[in-house]
Amino acid sequence: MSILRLLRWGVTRSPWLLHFNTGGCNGCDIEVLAAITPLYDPERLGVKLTPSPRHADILIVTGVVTKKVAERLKRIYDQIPEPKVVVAVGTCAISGGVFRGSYSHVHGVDKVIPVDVYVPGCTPRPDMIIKGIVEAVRILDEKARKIEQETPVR
Amino acid sequence: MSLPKLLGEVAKNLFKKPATLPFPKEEIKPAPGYRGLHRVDGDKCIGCSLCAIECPTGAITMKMRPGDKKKRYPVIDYGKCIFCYRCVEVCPVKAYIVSEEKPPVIRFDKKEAFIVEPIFKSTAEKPAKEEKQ
Amino acid sequence: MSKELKVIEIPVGPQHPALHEPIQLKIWVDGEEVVDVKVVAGFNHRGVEWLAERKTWFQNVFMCSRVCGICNTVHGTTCSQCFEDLGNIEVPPRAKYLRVLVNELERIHSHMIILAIMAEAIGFDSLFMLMMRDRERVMYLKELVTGNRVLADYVTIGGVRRDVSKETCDKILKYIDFIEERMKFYKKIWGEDPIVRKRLVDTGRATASQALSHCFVGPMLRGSGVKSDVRRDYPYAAYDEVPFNVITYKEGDSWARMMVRVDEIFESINMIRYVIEHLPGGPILPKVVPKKLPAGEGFSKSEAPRGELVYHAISKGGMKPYRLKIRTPSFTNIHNGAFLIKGAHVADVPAIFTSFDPCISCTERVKIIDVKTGKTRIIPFNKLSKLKKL
Amino acid sequence: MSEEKEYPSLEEFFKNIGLEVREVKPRRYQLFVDPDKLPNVVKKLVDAYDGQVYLSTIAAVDFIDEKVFELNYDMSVIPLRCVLILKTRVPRDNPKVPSLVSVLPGARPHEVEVYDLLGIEFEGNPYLEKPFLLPKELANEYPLRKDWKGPGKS
Repeated sequence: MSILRLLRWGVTRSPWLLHFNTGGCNGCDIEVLAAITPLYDPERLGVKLTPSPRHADILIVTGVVTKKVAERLKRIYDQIPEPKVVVAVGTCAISGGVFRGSYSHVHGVDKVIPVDVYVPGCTPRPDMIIKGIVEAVRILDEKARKIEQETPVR
Repeated sequence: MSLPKLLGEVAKNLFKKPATLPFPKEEIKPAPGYRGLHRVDGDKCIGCSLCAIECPTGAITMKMRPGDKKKRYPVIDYGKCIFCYRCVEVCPVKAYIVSEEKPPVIRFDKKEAFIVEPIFKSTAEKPAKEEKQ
Repeated sequence: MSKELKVIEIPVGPQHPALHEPIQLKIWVDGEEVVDVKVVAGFNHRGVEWLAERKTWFQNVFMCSRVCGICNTVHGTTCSQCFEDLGNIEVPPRAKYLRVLVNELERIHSHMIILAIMAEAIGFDSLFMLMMRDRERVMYLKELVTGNRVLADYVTIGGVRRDVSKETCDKILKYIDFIEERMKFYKKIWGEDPIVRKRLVDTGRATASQALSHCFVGPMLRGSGVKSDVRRDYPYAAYDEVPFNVITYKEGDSWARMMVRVDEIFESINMIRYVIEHLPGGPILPKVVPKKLPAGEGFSKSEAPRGELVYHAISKGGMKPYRLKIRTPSFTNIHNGAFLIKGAHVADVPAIFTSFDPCISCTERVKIIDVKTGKTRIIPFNKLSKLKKL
Repeated sequence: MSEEKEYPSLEEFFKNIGLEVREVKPRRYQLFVDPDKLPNVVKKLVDAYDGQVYLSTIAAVDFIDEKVFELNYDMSVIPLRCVLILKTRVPRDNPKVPSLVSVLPGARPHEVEVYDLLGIEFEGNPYLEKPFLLPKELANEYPLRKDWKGPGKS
């Protein structure tokens, strides 16, 4: 149990992000990029970007989720260890946005994987993306607590 | 080998004020004229549906006004809206109220917050809270 | 072990925010050398051309702006110009100048972001951070003029959607001075710093004839010494009245391509100054913009930050286009430029690839990732550059 | 490169090879070419202007009423600073065009894209593949043909 508590402490103090572009216009991607640069600098809050899904706690998804990418998105989601939180950034990731009705995408991230936080806007500003991450950390904490409670004490 | 050119700049930056904005403590103000959340003034709206037709994403749906079977009013879905302000531009009676408010972050259990009804100043006309999608 | 592994296949798939590119490069390596390369596309295919046939002219301008988020104003401008060409709509002179203003602001921000990403790809992180910090000023200016940081939606059929005030102009001039001063410093780094030069000089060289026969566009063509710029060759908006130089470098390697971008920022800064000084008065939109356009053919091209952008519309009259063809600069640059990677070292692949200024959402209006089993390794794009060079 | 060299105007060039070009808008020329003659014309064009000609795009249109595909080859001639649109038409039931890859290697991705989305075959292009851009589900379909039924309910 104490290990799980340590996990929760670590995970909520320093969540690592994985950013995944599923077919958006790159607008949200450069805003996520801007959000990690000196002006906003979430690293002072412990938020760090990681290139590997196995190290990540929070998955940031941007873009419309094209059919070709959907299976990869599912696979990446499965590779992230529990507890995990998904943040859908931008209108495209929420509902398909301006590309709604097209033949080649699935209209939103939540059609493929469960989403916990939505950051609307086209494109959302970097500070709102950081706010979304803060909200995600809260959900991460809740999820970690749930795991802690459900695991029997030995 | 010559010295890396950036070294001096990096050293200088050590003694400068931090470039980082004190973000979570202070809100960052967008530049004036930022296209933020927009609402419909329900009293001004004449229910012409022009905004719903012109919307590039189909984020605006026209709902029947309860009580008045002929009049409609627009409901904006911020989950689909791309904040292009085309609706604000085409509205013949300027019924849209624009703001510089940033679209808020929405949790998975509060998805109904995406759908925003018009503002009705005269409360008599205010439609009773009906089914949310 | 080395005898067993003759040629290994490495899918280079990006999964890093600093590398916002969703393309998969399949490279086959022999030891350290790349023997073959294949660009796997389609991960970002959103079916924009199909959707365009189902949306009205005005809706199309908004959708086309979202083909690419980084060069969205250029997409909006070209799309509007294409429809104006089709409907013979006259654009007021003030709107033409304002289009130049916003397009050049966008070029500065786009070139700065690719310079920053290139710095990151070659492992020069402090330059990346510093350039991103200064880029925020340009983003602020863009927000001030257009109303949004990234997706401007500034241009519409017939003109532009917002006017600029006197105060805005003063602020632009003030910030532009700051950017120019900083860029002079960065130019020194890009031109002289040993770290940059060692990684970029002599990698991915394309001669002028290669660049032409492979249909490169934009900075890739100019980096090989071919003087071609749509702004000069086929002027649109107010570019025939605004003076500027076409930057060319003869070397044709990754470094030359980056230097073209550095120098173009200075040209853009001068153009913005000229535009603000000579901004004509008058309306920003014509009195009547028709909602229906006649049957016919519209063609427009423009110089996006990444090269030549082409829109070709075919109309049969009415509210919607019959066919809208979009050709984005990255599409030719990436698919045709892949041959430059052959023969390079694995560690140079990101440096060469980033020098194309790849913008995948532009490319196919589609996207990518990586996978594989067996002999294949998956290496994040940014890690690749950190592999030790022999 | 050779800024000083004088090049013939497009009217002169096409007169020499027995074709007539029309200036539809300032600096924009247009003409119809038979599909069989296309590689030859492009080759002559490339030679006449020292290779300073590039292919901007191939805009293929499905004119279903006339039962033809129209291909617009948008070429840019750098020394003359103008655009040349070569139009060609192929019957809808047997869409085959000779490829330009041997003349201009840069035509490759454009031809592959047209083949993928409209199903026009380019004879002599060894790189044709399907699906190139489309998701696997649509591997045998051609979305940009006007008789395509559409994505159905997604």
